Amino acid sequence: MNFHEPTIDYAGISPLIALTVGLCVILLSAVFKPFRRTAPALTLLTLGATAGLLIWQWNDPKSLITGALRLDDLAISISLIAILTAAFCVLLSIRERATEEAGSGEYHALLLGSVLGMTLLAQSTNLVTFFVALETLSIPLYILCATNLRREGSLESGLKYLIVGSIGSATLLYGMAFLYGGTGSTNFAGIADGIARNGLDGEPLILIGIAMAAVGLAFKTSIAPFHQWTPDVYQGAPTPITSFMAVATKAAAFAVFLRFFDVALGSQLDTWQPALAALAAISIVVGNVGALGQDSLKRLLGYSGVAQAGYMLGGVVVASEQGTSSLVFYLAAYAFMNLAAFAVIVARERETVFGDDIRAVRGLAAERPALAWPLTISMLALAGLPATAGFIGKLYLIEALVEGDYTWLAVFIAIGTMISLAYYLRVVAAMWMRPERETLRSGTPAIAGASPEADPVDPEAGRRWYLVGPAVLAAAATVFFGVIPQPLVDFASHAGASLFG
Amino acid sequence: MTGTAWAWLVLLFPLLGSIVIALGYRALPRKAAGMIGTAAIGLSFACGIAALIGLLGDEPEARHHASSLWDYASVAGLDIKLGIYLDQLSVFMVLVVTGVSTLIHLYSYGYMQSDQGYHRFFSYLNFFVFSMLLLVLAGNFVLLIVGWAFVGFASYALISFWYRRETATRAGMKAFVINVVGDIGLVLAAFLIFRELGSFDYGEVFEKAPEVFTTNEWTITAICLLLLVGAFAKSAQLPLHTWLPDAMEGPTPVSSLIHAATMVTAGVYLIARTHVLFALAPTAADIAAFVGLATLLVAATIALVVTDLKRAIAYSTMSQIGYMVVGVSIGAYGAGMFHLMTHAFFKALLFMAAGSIIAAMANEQNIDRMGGFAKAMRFTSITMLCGALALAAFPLTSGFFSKDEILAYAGARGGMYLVFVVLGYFGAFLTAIYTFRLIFRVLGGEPCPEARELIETGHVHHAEPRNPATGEPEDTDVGFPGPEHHIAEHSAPMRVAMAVLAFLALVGGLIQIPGVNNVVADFLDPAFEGPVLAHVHPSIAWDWIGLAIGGAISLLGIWAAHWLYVANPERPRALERRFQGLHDFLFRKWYFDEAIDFLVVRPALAIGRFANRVFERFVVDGLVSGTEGTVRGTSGVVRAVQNGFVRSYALLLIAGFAGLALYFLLSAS
Amino acid sequence: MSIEWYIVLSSLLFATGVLGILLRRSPMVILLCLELMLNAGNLALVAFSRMVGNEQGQVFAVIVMVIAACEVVVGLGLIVAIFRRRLPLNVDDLRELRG
Amino acid sequence: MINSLLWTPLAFGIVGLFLPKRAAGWWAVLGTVATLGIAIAMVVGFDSGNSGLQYVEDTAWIAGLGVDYSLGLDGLNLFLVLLTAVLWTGGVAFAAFRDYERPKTFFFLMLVAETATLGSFLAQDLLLFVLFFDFMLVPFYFLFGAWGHDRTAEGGPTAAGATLKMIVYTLIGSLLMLVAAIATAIIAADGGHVTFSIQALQEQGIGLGSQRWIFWFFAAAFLVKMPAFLLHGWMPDAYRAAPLPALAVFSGVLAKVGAYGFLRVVLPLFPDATVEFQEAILVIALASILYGSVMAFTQTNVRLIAGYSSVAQLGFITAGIFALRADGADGAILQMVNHGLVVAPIFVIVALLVERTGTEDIREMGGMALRAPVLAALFLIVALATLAMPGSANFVGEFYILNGLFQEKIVFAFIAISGVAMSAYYALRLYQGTMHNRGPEGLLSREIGFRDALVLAPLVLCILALSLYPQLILKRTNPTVERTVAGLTEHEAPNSQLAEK
Repeated sequence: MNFHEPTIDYAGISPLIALTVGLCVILLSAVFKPFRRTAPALTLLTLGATAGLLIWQWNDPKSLITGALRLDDLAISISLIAILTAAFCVLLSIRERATEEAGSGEYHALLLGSVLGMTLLAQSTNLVTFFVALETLSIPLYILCATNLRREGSLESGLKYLIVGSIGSATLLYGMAFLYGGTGSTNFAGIADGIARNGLDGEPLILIGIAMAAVGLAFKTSIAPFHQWTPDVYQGAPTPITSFMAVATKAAAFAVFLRFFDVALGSQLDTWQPALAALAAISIVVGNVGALGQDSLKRLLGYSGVAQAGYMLGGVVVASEQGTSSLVFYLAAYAFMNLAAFAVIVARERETVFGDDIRAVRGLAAERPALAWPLTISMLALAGLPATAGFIGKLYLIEALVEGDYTWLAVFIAIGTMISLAYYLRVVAAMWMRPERETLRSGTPAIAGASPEADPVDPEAGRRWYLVGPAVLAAAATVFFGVIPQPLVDFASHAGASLFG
Repeated sequence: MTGTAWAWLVLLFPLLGSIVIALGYRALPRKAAGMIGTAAIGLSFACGIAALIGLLGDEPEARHHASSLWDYASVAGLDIKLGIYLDQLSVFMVLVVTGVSTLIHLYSYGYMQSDQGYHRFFSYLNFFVFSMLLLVLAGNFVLLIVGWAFVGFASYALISFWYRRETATRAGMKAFVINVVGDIGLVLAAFLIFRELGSFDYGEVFEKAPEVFTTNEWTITAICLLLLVGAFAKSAQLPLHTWLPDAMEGPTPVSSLIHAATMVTAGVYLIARTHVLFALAPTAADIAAFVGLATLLVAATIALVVTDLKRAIAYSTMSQIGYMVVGVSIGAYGAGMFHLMTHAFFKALLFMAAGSIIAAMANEQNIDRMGGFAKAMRFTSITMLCGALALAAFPLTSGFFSKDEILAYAGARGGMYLVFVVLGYFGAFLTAIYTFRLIFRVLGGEPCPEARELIETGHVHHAEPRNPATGEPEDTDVGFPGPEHHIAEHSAPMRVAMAVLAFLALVGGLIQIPGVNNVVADFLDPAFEGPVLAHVHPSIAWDWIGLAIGGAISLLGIWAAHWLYVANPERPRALERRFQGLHDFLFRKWYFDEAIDFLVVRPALAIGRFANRVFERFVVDGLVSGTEGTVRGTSGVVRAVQNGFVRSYALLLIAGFAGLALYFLLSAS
Repeated sequence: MSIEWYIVLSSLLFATGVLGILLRRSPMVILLCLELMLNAGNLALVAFSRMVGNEQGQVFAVIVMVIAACEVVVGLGLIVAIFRRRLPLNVDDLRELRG
Repeated sequence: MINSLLWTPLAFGIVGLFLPKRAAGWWAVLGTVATLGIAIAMVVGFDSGNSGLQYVEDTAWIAGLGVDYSLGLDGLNLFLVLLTAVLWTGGVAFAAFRDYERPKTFFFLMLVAETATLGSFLAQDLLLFVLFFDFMLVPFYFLFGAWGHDRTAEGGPTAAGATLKMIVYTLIGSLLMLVAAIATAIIAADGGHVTFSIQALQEQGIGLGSQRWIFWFFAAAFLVKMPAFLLHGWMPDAYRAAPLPALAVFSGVLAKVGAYGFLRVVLPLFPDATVEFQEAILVIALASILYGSVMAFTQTNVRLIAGYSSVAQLGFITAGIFALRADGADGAILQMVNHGLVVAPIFVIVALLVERTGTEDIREMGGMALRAPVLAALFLIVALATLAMPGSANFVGEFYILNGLFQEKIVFAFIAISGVAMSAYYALRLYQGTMHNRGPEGLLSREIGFRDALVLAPLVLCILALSLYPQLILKRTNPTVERTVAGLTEHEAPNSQLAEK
């Protein structure tokens, strides 16, 4: 009898292997006392290695595991964003309460697991891998959210995330089932030509499937009205995890969003395009108005994340190379802006009693310029003001939208941005200006800090390199890519080309 | 040097004077400032003469030259140069202005000695003269407007010279704003001219106009009417005259220079200058003439009753300008300008005298409190009398010849213009009465305390300076004669100035005696070639008949004044009581101020208040707060839905899915 | 028996799961209902795989079971943690985060 | 050279951050003076006959998006650039004589603002223009908000609140403009290579249908910035909040950018729409003139008198531009410079008055001239220029504007000119109310100090010089203006007057 060994492109799956190996090593190291402290270093090492391997694959697209995965520039760029975020998260987690409580090794292992899920998700071109990846991404996050065991909010957020998240994935799964049933294939390409072959346009089965899939993805990217977990979880989770979730999850989910809708369901464009556009508009409005007057910075960023997701969805809606590139660019920019903000929030959480309440950044400009500038820049960037990557990102998106005849959505983005100024600048004002007349609601104590479960205050946190460093770095990047965006544009356009070129 | 070169110098000296005095307000001693100021004007007068000689050098027809320094603003088809236009008319004005100004500067040199704002005063005064000269020499309408506005500003600055006086500053503001209205008239006229003729340049405009316009075409009429708005505002003709009486808040030399001799006659000059256009729009010219007539009568009647010495003279100025306007509007250019000149002499003189008396009264201006200065201040009284006689057109004085010539011209045109003759003479009668009312009240009668003090001690009465209008004590920091006032009796410069003017007022008319000599008219007439309103010239006989009548009327008027104010002094009071209503009507100046206040000022302020209190708050801010409100509202909704119940989140998720699926199915089928 | 029946059954399962989540307050029950929803998916997958005649669906179903197991484990872990913190085991009382 | 002009202020600003506190002010002055020097050099080297761009700088910036870094000077922006340099020198110098908290940041922001403003004048790439146009606001947001005055005592808003209102208000327009700009480029490209170069766009041109809405998006941005009637809601609060040196340059220059935008962008790119909406804009302009004037003479706060007077002035400028005749536009540009030159000194003077009286209420001032004759004299000149006294360059400007309007739309001219009379009233009211009459008891005025005179006198000299020779500007402006307007006259019946000449 003869055995046909499958042809395995080890180079292609090397990033996944690296991550898995690293994950296991760290888990093991956690067992042996002497190695406990090394977890962060090992994590960074793993991430670095993975990034290296990914960049090595840059610009030669290949499909792996009989077409279940596709490692192209889109996948790579998204994975890189996720890895970058994870690296920041590791730095921010140093001396983080949650890390101690969950056990450093487990904490970082879970983090890597989530990253693994993301890299997988970014590559998946098959319903199975898609679903598996999605869960690999989510489940560790459910846990990580709850790692700050002593804090009720943390647990609550974990459970909420778990419940609502599972509903989301169940819905997604059910939709997938329908699509599979309709087209007889779990492969995106297969689905595409299945629809074409059997002339299934407007077939209820397919439509329901699309709807359910859309819901699942919209949930992960926190698009309204599937966004409600976002503010709560962001606020409840340990801040480093929030920063990771806020960026990486979105990035990965959007990657598959692109693949699934623009490739698999490309033929159904007319059906889903207006619907997604509507969703985008809704989240722009909901996110922006929801963020108004929030006193918890994390919650504020949560809502702003909803709005930003709305902007980014535009890139999916137009289903064009331009759209994809703009979306990737925006994700990258979004990563930098958010990380800067979260780094500062972490620092202030640890050095003031206000936790993540806006009062924590009062008069920051005078007290800690090194923190005030990053936060200011990130707020201005999120508000899309010029000379920041945020502006270029919006520009890119709007250009894509107008080219795709979705000018009205572009106008929506503009209007949303106007509303968003009100809360972004409120933060800036708190840092730079005399307090506003409308006194901040002091009724509910800030979740993180002022509650009895308060973490011990570390008055020097605002000077720690592992907090200030990331903040300054991210802010610098935000400005740099706002002034010299060309490199990032090329990076993004590769991704776009790989999907449509 | 050519005439134009001299003309530029004419402009240069006053400007230099003004700047030098202004910059050296700390360095220069008072006397120096005064001298520089006076000298500058004197020099410019000399240059004026030189320009005249230069002009006389060439043929009467060729006596007009344009000259320009640089492009002021000439692009996009608007060709505006910094240019002057020198001809008989402008040189005549130059001479009158600089001549009288020199004397008034001389007078002020003495009169203002003890005023704190001495430098400021002379700087302003020189600037005024510069502006006035710019006005008369301007070579295009734009520069005319510039000069026009500059004199307006100078007048504002000098009216509110004592700027701690509420009344003074308010009067200044009033004068300025009304004059701006005039400027706007001119500007619009200029636009219309440009639209039709494509140029602002005098030469070009006057050349093209006859070809482009047909007589009484609406455009040319409109142009002339707009010009008249400017002219009336500046020359205090109805209904834009209300600023002139208030302008008396300024120091007396100012009243004498700006609000009697020179600036207020700018309107007359303007009409004469643009006679070509008016010739094409006789309707407009007639309107101007009638307004002039109305003004001269109204002003004269008011002058009969006002008790403020300076205001009385001011109203007489209005009425005299009325005569000039009538003159230039019916085509009696020579006569009009001649009256302008003589009036400059005697009216300046009257104000000087008045100033001297007011100083003696320690700033008191009410004639009811005056009297008997004939004995107290002989020199002043004599000169004042000369001025009064000229004003009342006493036979053989300057006013006598100049005024009657206008009326004679009107008579010669006949037809409806006879109205002007009749009413003009009636006006002359009133003039005589009110003039001598002042003379008898102020000079004659029992000496008032101040006068007596002057007679007995030889010292001028001194009191805390008070605002004659409100009676509030003045702030002597910004001026007002200190302990030592200045009156003609004591100050040589003032005497000289007044003496010269008195002489001119008496004999100035002799240069233009019908049938004998005709200097002014002969010199000016070539400037009024081209289209003119009427080619009539009163015969010598008619002239003399007119003069006879005029003389008689003036004598009659003086007699009447004597009968009223000297023979039986109670009569005026009796009359006032008898015709209470009429007297009030006149005393309140025909209620012009009230009318304007009611028609313009109040509405404007009301609108402002409305805009401020209602519109701004509810509409403009409403726009903001409205949008803000809606946004905050939605925010509330969103955050209410975010109620923390995980199960309701699930519900929304499912609902969202249902909606989406429904949409898909519907859109597919 | 045609495919419709399977679909109907699976959708009934799915609906049951949804309703259970919406109506019940105990995290335990909610986890069970989640399982129901996932199994609805599984049933559909298997059924369809029979219909279309390839086994991809069945493979998928198997994998889903694994994942479902993971989810439950995590869920239970969280519940234990909450229990250890002496917090009420009632999702409606976990609403510190809201607004 | 044009690059050095643009970046010098920023460079100085950045360096200034690393200097000792005391040096900051003087360093900033040095920076502005250097900029002024370059600007003057460029004006001297400017070829007045040439209607095209000079000192052109054009390199690709974001190739992927078709955005170029292209700058240039021509008749439209030459003197506005010079104005910017002049006013900033004055404003910064004035500030350098006073001490502000956190001086380094203050002056840094001032210089950033200068670069931004210069950028918006120099930009020849539509998107670059939009970018700078939006970016201008950022430094002013901080300047007004952090160094401004709270008006809570008077029942007004806090500095932070007022500036937030301002920035939201003005960005409404700007963001819509961003969309519009992108739309313009894409529609013009018509599937081809997208470029934002204004000249290229002008050649390509776009259809009337799209011109219509794009026109209004741009108009909105520009009218808010000016501000024009009904869109001026942000002005009163912002003007009362702003620190005076910043306000001087803000009101002196930024308002002009709006008007300039019409000339630079709207007229060339949307000629048909411009001609179509001429009356509409003229109506707005007239409303601004009348409303601004009326408000100006009812206000009692000296800042607001100046503020509303600028509303009226910009009404005139807009009217001049939309006369769509060379003379109108020439006048408009001249008037922009003039107004900048008068309004900045007014705010400087207001600052001096406030220092002396301690109030901003005109009713509580008065009689200053007595002890401060020089200050009074300078103020008098400025006031006369403000009311466009014939003989001042402002008069020439208004004369050209109104003449253009008169020849084009006679009725509008008649209405507009009534604003002149009102301006006479409020300007004199401002002067008299502060300088003349008797101030309240115990109000002691002081002569202007030598150092302040050093700031004020040169500005006044500029006013005088320009009054003697306005041709200086007109001559260099006209060729470009002629060309700009010529672009329009093709689209409408050639004007009889122009034909005649």
